[in-house]
Amino acid sequence: MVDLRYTDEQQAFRAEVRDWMAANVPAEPLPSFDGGRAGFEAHRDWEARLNDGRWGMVTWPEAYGGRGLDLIRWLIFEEEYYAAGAPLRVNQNGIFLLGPTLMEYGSEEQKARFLPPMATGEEIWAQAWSEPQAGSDLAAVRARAVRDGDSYLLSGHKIWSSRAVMADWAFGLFRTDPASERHKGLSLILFPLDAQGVSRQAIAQINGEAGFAELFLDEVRVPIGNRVGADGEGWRICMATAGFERGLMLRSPARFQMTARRLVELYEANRETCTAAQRDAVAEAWMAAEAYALSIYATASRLIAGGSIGAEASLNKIFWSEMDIKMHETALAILGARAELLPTAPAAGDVGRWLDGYLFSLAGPIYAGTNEIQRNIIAERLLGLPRG
Amino acid sequence: MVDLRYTDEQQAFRAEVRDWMAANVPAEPLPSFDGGRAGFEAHRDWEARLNDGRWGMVTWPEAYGGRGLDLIRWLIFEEEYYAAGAPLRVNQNGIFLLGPTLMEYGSEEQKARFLPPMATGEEIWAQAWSEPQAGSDLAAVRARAVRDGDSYLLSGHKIWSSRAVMADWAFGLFRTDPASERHKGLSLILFPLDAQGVSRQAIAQINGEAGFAELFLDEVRVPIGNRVGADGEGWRICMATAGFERGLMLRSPARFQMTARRLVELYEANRETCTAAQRDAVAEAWMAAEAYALSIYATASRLIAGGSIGAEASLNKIFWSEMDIKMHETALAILGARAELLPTAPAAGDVGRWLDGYLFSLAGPIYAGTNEIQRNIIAERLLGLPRG
Amino acid sequence: MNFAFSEEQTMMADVVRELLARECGSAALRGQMSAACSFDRERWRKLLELGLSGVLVPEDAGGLGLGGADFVQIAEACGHACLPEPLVDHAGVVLPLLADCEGETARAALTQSLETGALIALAHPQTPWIVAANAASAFVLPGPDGLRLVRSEEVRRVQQAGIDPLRQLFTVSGEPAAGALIAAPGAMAALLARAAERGAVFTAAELVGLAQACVDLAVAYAGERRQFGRPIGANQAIKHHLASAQVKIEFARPVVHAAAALMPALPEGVPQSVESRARVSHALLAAGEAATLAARTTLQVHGAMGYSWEVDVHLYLKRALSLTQRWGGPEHHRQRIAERILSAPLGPDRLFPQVAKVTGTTPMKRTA
Amino acid sequence: MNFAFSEEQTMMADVVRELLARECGSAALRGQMSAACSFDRERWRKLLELGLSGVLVPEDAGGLGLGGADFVQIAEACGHACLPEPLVDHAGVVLPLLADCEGETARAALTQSLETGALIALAHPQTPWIVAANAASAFVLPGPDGLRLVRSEEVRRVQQAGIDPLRQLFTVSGEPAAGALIAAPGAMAALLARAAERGAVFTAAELVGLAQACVDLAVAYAGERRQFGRPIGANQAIKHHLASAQVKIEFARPVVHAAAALMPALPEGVPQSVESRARVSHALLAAGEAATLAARTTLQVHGAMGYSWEVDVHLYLKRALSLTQRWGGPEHHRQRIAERILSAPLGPDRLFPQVAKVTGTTPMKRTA
Repeated sequence: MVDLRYTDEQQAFRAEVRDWMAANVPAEPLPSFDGGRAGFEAHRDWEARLNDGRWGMVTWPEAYGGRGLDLIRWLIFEEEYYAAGAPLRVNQNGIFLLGPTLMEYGSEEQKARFLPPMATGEEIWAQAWSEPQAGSDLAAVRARAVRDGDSYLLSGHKIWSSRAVMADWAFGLFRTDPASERHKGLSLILFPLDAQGVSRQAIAQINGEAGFAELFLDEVRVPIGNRVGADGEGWRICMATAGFERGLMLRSPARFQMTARRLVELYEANRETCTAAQRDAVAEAWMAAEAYALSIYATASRLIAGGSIGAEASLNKIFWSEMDIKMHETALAILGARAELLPTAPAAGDVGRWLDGYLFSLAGPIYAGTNEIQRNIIAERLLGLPRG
Repeated sequence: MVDLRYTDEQQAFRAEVRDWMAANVPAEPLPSFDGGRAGFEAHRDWEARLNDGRWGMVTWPEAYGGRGLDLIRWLIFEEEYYAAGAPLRVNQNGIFLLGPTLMEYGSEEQKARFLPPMATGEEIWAQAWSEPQAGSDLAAVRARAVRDGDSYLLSGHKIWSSRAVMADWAFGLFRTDPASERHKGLSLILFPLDAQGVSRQAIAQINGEAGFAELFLDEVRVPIGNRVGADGEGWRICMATAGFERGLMLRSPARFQMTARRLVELYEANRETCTAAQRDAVAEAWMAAEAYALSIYATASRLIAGGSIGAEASLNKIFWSEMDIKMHETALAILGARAELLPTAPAAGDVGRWLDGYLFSLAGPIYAGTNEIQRNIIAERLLGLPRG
Repeated sequence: MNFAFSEEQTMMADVVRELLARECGSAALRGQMSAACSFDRERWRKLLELGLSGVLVPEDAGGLGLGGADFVQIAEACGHACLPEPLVDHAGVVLPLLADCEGETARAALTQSLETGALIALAHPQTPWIVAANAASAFVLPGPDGLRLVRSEEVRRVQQAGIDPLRQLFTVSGEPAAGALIAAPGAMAALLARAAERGAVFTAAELVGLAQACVDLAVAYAGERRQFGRPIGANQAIKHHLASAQVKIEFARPVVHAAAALMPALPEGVPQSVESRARVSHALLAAGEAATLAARTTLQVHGAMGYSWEVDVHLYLKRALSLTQRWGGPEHHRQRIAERILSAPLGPDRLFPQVAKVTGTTPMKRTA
Repeated sequence: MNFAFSEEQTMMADVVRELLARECGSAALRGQMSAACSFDRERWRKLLELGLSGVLVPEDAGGLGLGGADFVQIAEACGHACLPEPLVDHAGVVLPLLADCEGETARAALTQSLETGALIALAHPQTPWIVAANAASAFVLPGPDGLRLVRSEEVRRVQQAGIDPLRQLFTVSGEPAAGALIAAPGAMAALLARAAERGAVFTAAELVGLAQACVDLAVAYAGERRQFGRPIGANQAIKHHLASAQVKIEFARPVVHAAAALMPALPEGVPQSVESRARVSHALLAAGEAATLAARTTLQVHGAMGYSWEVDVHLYLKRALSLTQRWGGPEHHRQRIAERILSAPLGPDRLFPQVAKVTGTTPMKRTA
């Protein structure tokens, strides 16, 4: 039964989050975690502080440092988190992607070994999906894990591994059956990034920061206990993980609602030079952020009622990635000639981080499966159109 | 050498056209030629009148009633034609498509037999390309022409034949080699629509008018002299004709420039209720019409200098069809609640024919090869991307 | 906080959907169209037998006393079926307005309509063309001395030929003193304003249903129609067009549902805050865009077939064109959005308007 | 009426294109980028050796005395190559402005620059960030007492860090009495207005060249990169994105060419009618949209590769971002279009502004 009022308990929870954030969020924004070691470690410290307050991931079970809360509380948490201007999550590959995957597919040993240091930020995670010849076509993975006694020897070449320049651990797909093809014979395996045989090469992004790395693996030895799920089950697990990534977790609506709010403030600050068309664009941005939030609330309610999320995650990914770009384009249009200035330019004034945000937004339609791939998924799996 | 000034001779030509149109264009718009016999015949009479003034097709050779003028003069003619509010051309399938095709590929006998009555409007032409299973995939044509002595016997089922409800003749693709497949073994054949064995079934369009017909051909006997070009050469000729259709001829820029002008007038008449966004949309419409005109002038100059038009025609088709829809959408948005009224509604006021024009514009991205097909052509033939 | 429909809510809509599938299919619509009749009394009777006209009427006025969240999926179903009859206006706007009026006249007309199924229509300034006014037994007409209820014999109806071949439109007027006064000028403004909120929300729902119907039509056609030796739906271009239309729909629907949830059973409860009004406007804008894109996409996917009268595509296209300009039209609603974002607090905790009343230990920096 | 370039016009641009292909390839740009130097004197010298700086300077001032139609394809070539040096500003705007000034000082500076290749830069109010001001030998600075020519030793340059890694931006100011006066306040306004027209047109040409370079990059990549066992360019989604970008380019280019043809050799000939100004604005708007779409499309086609620093895609993306806001930015030019359509005659015979003067036996109904 639709009832769009928060309960008293939910309101109290919101107040609790708000109080904690007010007391704990750093007054100055942290330096970027992809910009260098100092920023990376400052974000690790923030993860630890969040964990101390048991705010690391409110949906995680209490046993692993969470609070076992439902998705509505998670949304409320995120709203207060972003409204307070709290830092981005350096361990997002861990807490939002691998964490839920381990809880669903991992052994008890794996959960006990990996979840607590993930929660505290002691171990920061990178993902290692793509390879030079396996981007959109992820099933073309060639990196292999060769069984050697109780170990796997991992070899291959991974690319576009986010956070891998400074992270501690990575998870990735490896071919455990050398005779296999495409999505068969793949397994999900965890490996430490400081292991013998791993070399990392930073990849500078278009904003100049090394948000990605290439990983060259040469007979990296890991225990077979580092394989998540059964031998050959990697593809299925990976698809479920990608669902988390495209779906709810990685892009909570509050972040966009805050962007929309900043955009309105930018419009108001520049009202005299703004056109009616820009006002309309700002209104569109606000509507898009609201629509995204309402949609996620509806999905969360459905999931709480026992529903599941599948190809719908692709709808979300297309929507937020296109919205994010449009919001930033609108901001740059309002900034006019100042749009191209970096915040450090003396004439930059209040340009803020819009330019940076714009460049960041351009990755949206690309990563976690390009929007072209997402449209294929929607057409084939959700609408039932014939495969090409 | 770029020189965007008309010569004195070109200016004098413009004045001549303008004078003639002022003296001859009917004061009241003719009824639609797809709306019934009266409108059709009124348009036929207009074709005759044009021909009397030698304005039927100024680029045609003088021998066939034309003036042998170049494409710049053709553009000037079209500008004055549409500026004067002259009627649409009921014989467009003939004069713009088949006419040029006959001049390039037809025999002397065919030119002498078919061009003069085409020029006078005595014979109005329909096209008969598509079949129920051969729309975008035109090479899937099944209608056949079986050789019988000096005749062909035409049989098959054609659809979406524009003007065919009331026209006199039609041209279409037929399989002359029964063993052939796809685009091989096809020939372009002309046939009278009142011949024994032809039955026509009007197809109502979404505007209620019967602009199309289905044609059922049952052993329709035509002399083999009605085949244009060599046996099996139909596909190549048809592609050239389609180039005319998508390219310059069927959609001269003046028509859109007049639509843009009417749109500005509509905006001015409704200025008090119009928003700044609508003003921008009107400005976009005007720019699009200007861009289209400039592009056609550039193409015409290139053709005069000995160039040719190939896949570029597909660029034109996408541009004008999308522009045409946007212009009409803008008009409907300005009309607001009145947008849905037919001109006959007592409350319609000055809605004019915008609604009708909107419905008509929606056919643009579909006919003469859908815009999806055009994008394939641009990508593969112009840009050189690999075939799918 | 629960943004999922209950089984009862969905079941009620399912019953309507099934009835419409039986009674309002393509053949029925085409029969009706050739008879130039936009009101099928038999279908109307069957729909009202489900109790639909009273869904939003309070229990003490003889209705079911339910809210917008109970009606919104029904309105979607009407849009999906391209229903000619103005059920959404009648049950979603006019009867709630009558319930909202004080005095015996309005109540008596309401009771009679609930009992007999008599169609009552409203001449709202924001929606000048009245659907099927030739089938209405009475009209609610605004006038200088207030809102009047006028019997059909006492009005002038002028048909206004429109593009939607399934719906006949009219303007309706009456003598200044015709019929009976049901609201004084002061009350009238509020009544009409509330009617406009309801009208906008449920029209948005019709548009979302219509949009989904367009995608459904196109998916079915693209799976069947073959060109170049395979179904046209196997082409990425077709897939991506339809996926884009579906994205528009998916991010319009929850907005419509949230806006509908703002419309409670008690008529006086229809909220008038700038935030609530913006949600309603957002719903109508988003639904209108989704319907327009979906209708255009299904036409393109159908190709020449879609451009012909014999395929249903144009019925949806024309209905979308008609509905998007109702209740003030897009520019009016964009204006309301602008008012909201430039005057009321913004941020994630303002998604549901009642939040701010309860929380707020550290107030947001921005103040209204 | 001839809207085709002559062989000479195209040949001159071809020579520039070939030189840039040799001297301004990816490796050269990357070398320059890592040296944080946006002005390669050697490349500049080679470009000017072709005589480029004098193309638009009248013959009696030592130039070639050619017009915008002769320079426009050169500017396109600069955009296509992502040329860091501000050749288009220097030869397209600043030297013609100097030629346009009366008096000895301006003429001397012009002559010297034509001879030595010395870069002169203009601080135009519509383009606040000056490219490579650290390499300029003199500046044209507007001030309260008119336009002054100021030697580089006499100005304050403040670097303004910008997004384009190939171009260093500066603001430049001087003491009120620094340098020499080259135009009085009255003449200055007209000079700056003409400079803005030239700047907008040739920036539009750069943007069109840049847009085409983006499509070219994407086509090459999409033909090579394989996924799912075939080149990604075989996918309809990729094809249609690129086809759409090419359509934008094709209907921007002739507008830019027509606007360039309005810029004659004689400086005082730069037209200032509302119709000519609209053509210039149209050129900048259309080219900016084409460049933005093409840059975004090539990024998407390249996927993660395009998002990395090591591939050239981002250089074009950032240059497009920088260029589109120059010379007043899109909103300013949209305003000029609105002025034109609401004040001057419309219709097919107004495509080329001079037409109306000559024809008109039966005047168009509409009057300005």
